[in-house]
Amino acid sequence: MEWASWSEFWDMAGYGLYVWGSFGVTALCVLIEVILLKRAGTDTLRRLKRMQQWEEQ
Amino acid sequence: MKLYTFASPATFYHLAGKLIPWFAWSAGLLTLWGLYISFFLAPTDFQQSEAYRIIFIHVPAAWMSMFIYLVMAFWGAIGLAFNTRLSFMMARALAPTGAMFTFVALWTGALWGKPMWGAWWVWDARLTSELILLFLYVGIIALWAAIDDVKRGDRAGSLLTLIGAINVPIIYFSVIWWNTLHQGASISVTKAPSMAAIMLQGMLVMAVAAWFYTIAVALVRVRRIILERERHTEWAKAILEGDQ
Amino acid sequence: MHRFLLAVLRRDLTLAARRRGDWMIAQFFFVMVASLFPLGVGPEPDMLARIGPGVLWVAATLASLLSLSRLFADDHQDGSLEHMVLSPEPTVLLVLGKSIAHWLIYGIPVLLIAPVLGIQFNLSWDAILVLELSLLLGTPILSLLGGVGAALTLGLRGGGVLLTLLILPLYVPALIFGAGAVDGVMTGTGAEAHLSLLGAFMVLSLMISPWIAAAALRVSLE
Amino acid sequence: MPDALLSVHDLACARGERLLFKDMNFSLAAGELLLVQGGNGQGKTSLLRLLTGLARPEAGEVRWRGEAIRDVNERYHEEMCYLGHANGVKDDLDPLENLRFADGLHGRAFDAARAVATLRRLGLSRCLDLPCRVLSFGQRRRVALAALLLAGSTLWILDEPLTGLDVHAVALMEGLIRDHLQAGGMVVATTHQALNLEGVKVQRLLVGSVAIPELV
Repeated sequence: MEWASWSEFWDMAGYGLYVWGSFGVTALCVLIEVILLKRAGTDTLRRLKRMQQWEEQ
Repeated sequence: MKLYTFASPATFYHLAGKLIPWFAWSAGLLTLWGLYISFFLAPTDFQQSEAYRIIFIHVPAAWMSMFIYLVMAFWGAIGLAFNTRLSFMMARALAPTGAMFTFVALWTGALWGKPMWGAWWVWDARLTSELILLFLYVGIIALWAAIDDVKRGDRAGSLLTLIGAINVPIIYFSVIWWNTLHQGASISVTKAPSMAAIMLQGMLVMAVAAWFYTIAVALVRVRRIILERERHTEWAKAILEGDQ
Repeated sequence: MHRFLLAVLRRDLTLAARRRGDWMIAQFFFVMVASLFPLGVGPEPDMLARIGPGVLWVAATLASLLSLSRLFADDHQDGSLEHMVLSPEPTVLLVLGKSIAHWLIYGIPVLLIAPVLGIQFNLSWDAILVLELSLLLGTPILSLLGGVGAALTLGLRGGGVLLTLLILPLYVPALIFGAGAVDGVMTGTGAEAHLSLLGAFMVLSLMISPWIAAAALRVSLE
Repeated sequence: MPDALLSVHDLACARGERLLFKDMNFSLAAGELLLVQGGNGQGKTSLLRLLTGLARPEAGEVRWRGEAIRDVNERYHEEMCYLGHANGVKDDLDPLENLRFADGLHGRAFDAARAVATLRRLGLSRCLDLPCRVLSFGQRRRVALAALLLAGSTLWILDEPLTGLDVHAVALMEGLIRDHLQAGGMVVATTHQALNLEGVKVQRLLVGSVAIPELV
């Protein structure tokens, strides 16, 4: 194990901002993509259903 | 069963639905393993201290950004040559994730550059190529967005991807050339002082995780595109009606 | 085959001669962009000579994009593009002919204006000579690759801006080798390597881009 | 049918997501006229563009002399001439120059005397040296028709050839079509107007579901 304590882990020998900035933003990007994908999926489904109802009339 | 039955959108829609959870879970587990290697197994670097841990996402993200572009070009070429609708859909489904990884590679590159040589941005060959790759992704996505006609959009986007793919190695080479001329001894972001085996292992695990994630996300997206384009067919109508 | 190429060339040049104002705009744009830089960064001769090659090359690429958006658009609007595509000759030759015509209308004047701007930027005669050589090899690349962009964005809303977005990244090698050649001669490292790479890139563009542009044109006309 | 030069096999065409028509079959022999009819947006123009080879069909194929047109593209285009909604006439050139470039692009030697005679026949003798910009729409349409005549193609594909033409010009056009058919040519045309074509073998094709009253 490299780390003596949690605070040392978060500090990353003074490079915490850079390391966690990188990993954090990457996680954020992935999260945003997944959320957008979910939202787009339900939106598309709703839109297609609506169009289908309209066309069947 | 012949291979091309998978190329039928209806079959592929269901197949993709079954595959997505597998890829998504594998991506999640591999990410956890990769993170464990990155933070707990890989030792502190004697030169770069802890800051070097950024490579565990920077390098896989850079690999993925280029790899996804090549895969897009591959699907585009297949679509243009054999007129297979599904390949165009795959190309479209991959682009946003490719652009996302390109952005991540740039962002992490900047965050690594700051502590290493005191500047957020250096015109390093790799960072510059990544920037141009991001421009290419943005251009392709913008072209797709501008063309309303699906068939025209598919083909136009694929042609642009192809000429970009021919150009990317030339751009990369020219930027390296330019960089060595202007900065003498080149500083390279990915030049790790001594690449321990465990570091390489960490990067590979993260790269495979990113790859599986890309497949999962692209499959979700391609399912949506298939449903949108096939909504007049019987099987798509059945799905839309059944899934209330 | 070459008769068709000549016919396309003659046609486009005649049309350009009838509308001189249109292609002069690109040249004035070239001069203006280049002239704005000293106003932005200051008049020190040494610095101007330092940034001159890059500025002139960037201005040349932007000016090419300004004129490229019309490469197929006018003919598309009045229907003559369809007639030309439906001619018995391959579309590749049509695209090649139109790209060459574009280079003659846009590239040659740039070659003529560039030395004057080079003097404004305090470039030495050697540097100006290499600048001319690099533009001679490089501007055809801009016309050829730009033809792909013009074909892809044909008839789209905001096609001109989109064309810029699509094609500028592809211009990067031409920009690097072209401006680098002039830099090379100024810093004494020589320009030969840059110029040969630029030439190689031009040959590659000549071999590949007309095919892709022809395919793109057919897609856009569907 | 051995003498059918142009034939269409199981053709399907889609615009966007909408299927305009499918399973279309017909053939056209020398000396025949095909009138394509149908309401707006039913796919008349789309069909003509499929026949020229500009658009690619969703399914099926168009054949010329028994071969798929995408395989014999260049040979087919030598024998086919298309006149669409747009005239393909350059506004900056005068009628004669327009014809000269049209000939040059199609690899034909330019015969100035014949071009002048054709333009005169179409009633353009007074504007031979004027840029087409100053001509009226109908006059520009006639320039396009002159190009069609000079091309000497076997197959004419005409999209609304009568739009913008006055009564005299319509009569002239009818005469031209009749002459062309009698000389063994073929015509595929769409039109909203009635055509007087006595003694001509006419096939009619209804595209889409909206029937329109008899025009001929």
